[in-house]
Amino acid sequence: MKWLMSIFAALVLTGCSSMGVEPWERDLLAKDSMQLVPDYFDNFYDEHIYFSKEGSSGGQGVGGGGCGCN
Amino acid sequence: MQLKKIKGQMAAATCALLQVATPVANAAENDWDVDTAFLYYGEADGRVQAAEPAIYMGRNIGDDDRIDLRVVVDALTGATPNGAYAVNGVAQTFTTPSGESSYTIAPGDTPLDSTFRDVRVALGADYTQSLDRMSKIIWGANLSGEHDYFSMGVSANYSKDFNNRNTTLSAGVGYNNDTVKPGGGVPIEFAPMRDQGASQNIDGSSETKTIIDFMVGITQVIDRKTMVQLNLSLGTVSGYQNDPYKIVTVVDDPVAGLPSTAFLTANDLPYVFEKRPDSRQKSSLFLKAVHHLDEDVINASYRYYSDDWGIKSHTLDLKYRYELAASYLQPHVRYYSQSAADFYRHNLVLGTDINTAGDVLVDYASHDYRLAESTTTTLGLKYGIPMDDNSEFSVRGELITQSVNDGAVPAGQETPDLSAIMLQLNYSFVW
Amino acid sequence: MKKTKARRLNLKHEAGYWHGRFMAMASPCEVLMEVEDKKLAARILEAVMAEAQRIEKKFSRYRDDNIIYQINNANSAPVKVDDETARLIDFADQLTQMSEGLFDITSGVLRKVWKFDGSDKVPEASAVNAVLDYVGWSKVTWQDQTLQMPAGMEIDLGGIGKEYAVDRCVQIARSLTKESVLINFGGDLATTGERKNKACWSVGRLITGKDNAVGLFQLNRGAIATSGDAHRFLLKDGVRYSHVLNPRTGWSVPNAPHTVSVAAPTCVEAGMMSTMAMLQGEQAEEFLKLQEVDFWLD
Amino acid sequence: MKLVKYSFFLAIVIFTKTAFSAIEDAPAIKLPTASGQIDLSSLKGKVVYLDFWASWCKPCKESFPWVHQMKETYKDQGLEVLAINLDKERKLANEFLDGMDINFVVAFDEAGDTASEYQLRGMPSSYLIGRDGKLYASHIGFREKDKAAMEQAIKDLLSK
Repeated sequence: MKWLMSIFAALVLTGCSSMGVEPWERDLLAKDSMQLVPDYFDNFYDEHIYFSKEGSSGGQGVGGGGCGCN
Repeated sequence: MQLKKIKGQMAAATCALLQVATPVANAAENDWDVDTAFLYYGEADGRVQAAEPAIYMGRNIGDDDRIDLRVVVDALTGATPNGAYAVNGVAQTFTTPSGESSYTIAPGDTPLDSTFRDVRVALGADYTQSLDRMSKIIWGANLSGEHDYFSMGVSANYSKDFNNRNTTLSAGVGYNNDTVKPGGGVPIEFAPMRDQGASQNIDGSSETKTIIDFMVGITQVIDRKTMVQLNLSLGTVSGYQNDPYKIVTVVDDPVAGLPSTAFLTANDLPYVFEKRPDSRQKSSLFLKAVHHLDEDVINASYRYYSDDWGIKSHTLDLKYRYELAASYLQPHVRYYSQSAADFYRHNLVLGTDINTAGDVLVDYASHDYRLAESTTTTLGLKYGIPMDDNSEFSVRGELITQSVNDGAVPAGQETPDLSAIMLQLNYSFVW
Repeated sequence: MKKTKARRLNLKHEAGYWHGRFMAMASPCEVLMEVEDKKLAARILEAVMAEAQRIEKKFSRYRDDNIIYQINNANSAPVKVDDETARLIDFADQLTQMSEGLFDITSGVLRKVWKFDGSDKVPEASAVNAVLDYVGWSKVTWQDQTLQMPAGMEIDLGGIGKEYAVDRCVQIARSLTKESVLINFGGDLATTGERKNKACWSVGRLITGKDNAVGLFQLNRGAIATSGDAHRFLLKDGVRYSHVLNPRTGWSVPNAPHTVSVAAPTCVEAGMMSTMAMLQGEQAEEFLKLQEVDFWLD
Repeated sequence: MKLVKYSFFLAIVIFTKTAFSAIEDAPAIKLPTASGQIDLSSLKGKVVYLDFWASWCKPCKESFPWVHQMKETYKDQGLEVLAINLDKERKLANEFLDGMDINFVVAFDEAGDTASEYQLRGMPSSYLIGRDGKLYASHIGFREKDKAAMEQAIKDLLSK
């Protein structure tokens, strides 16, 4: 876990401020299809199904609610 | 009075009167975004079938705040593996969770418990509270209930934008409290399943567990067409984590792997209820990138997961949105592979893992296929038609194949592959 | 505490368009919208309704909470008015000039002596003259958006209000849709633009008191307004006194047409043109011909 | 150079909230419009409300009726509105404007050069330029709750 933390810190500290676009260049980023989760229920159902069929889950965010799924 | 032509003067005067602005669409339009969906999930060979209608509604409140609500109903039927494995030449008989009846599995078939049937209702609400132009907190709450399981949780997620909104840092915490109330009571860990009608090895009627999650994340705009996200999550689960319906087969001879005939008294069956640790530490690293090509969009993610049960997994997910003239096609590929939990056991061997008095000599054991080494492959295709009035209709089909690597087990006792389909209909609109 | 429930819109789908109705300015109001989407139609109807009600509230002389009440009860004190009111008064001022005093927003007080109830109660000349002291735009000081009027005088923008409301609503509808919308407030109507496939809005011309439409307009653009009311008159000694009053004399305009309808680019122009025609009495037709407008008269 | 730019914005942020005084000359603007060209210097003597917008930006759309209203209300006192479109394709801007009732000039800056000159930090962004051609205030975003203050700033600058 520690190595993950240090990679993360490094990514946050370096480089980020030199990347990116100007505020008026967000035309493509503003599209629905360019959102991190473009399809709310596709993502929701996937998470739900794989949560009940696989040994690992999570990663995308916090919260969500458990189930006694089989 | 002389009649005179006033048409021109009148037109000019009218023009001065009417040139006024029309302050129409005043405030931000606070309409509801609505997303309705229906999922059919069906596993082959008579296993789980699920129908899941769902509705989501979200709207802005004032300038910057927002509320999102979600209701999902989940109706399940079918059969699910009970933890024992198929054996050639021997029929196996099990007692249902209630202890009142039994079912017999033919030789060579995988033991499935078909008594489960459930309806689950889940409610979720998020409130986005903007703190200033660059930062916000999303407060979340969720509640779900089914006849033997109840879950409630709250979460908070803070995020802040930096450098012209090109970087977003976020941190979140979630707390969940789950209660399981198995039909027939909570089976005693490692206690044998008993014959139908005999008094079952039950201790109490419910158990709970709590889950605490932490997450930090960064989202970075790389260029006009690319955005990446990196999340780091830590989770702690403590409390009851067994699957109360799952058992482990006890054998006399690991080479043959047949259910023991020498195990304990006449009323005991050669299966014991599983036992897992009561704590689990999980961590994961999640990476996502969205990239806009000339027209199309690629959405790719990778997750690395590891926990102190010994499970490590890799998940790759790739969606390609292929734009057609007025609609789109979106193929989807997902690949998942995990290693087995340390305590995943094909069986417990009498004399080595468990003695004739019924004392189990290992700390934990489970034969739940979800804790085995496995891979899951998903292939899917979605077709969507966005419409002018901000509504969209889409249909999605996915084919899921899961195969378990049992390691060296006697022939015929392998966990069968699981294949399932997902069919999803979606209609979203502004209301 | 009174809680208002969400208003239910009277909105129906008819042959190729949405038809909304409501009451405002003491008139049945209609909005015909050649749009597909019901939600859009509802939005247009709601916006039009809101604007009609706003104008009615702001300029009605029957209320005691608006600018008209303030002006009429200022008791000779100067009243500074807002921009919109000022534009309407400016407009009325220009009409008065154009008509050489025949059009006058201060003429409303004559109603104190003239009651057009179909009877023979024609007022005495002395009574008319007494009221006439309180009529006349020239007695009003109007500058810098400020109006000062001798006590006892009143202004009434009702003669412009409905047409003004129609044109404002046309502007609002245009900002919400490119498709054609017809706004009809009690017979004063206007369209936002041409319909699809060069179709016209068919508009029946109803005369009050008669059941059937006496004419059918094919309106593809612009506006039509009607002045006159066949019901409002007095009859004495065989002489018919129309409800059109000459503010200079205080007397009913003789031989005024029953109704005049005029077509024009905007409803305000159409309405003012028909009002002016009425004020010309028997010369109404001649006046309208001179203006080179389409009109219908009877 | 960087320091100069920074102080420029710092000053603007402060002055939006306090008394008006000029910061510096508004950067020059020469851009095509639907019917020709607009040069900011030709508007000297008027108070100019400069509005940067794009078709994909939701709050920009919400701001249009308000901007329209401001122009209508204050044009007699000398307010001019110049809306600079920052879409990469003019077609998108035209589709957006189609059927809209606007009473101000729209100029097109596909390359975003004026946006960089004005150092935009968000969308929409608006600037107030005085009759003397100097920059007096700026504002990022468009929210219901900002309307009153923005209108006050326009009024103050008009009466200055």
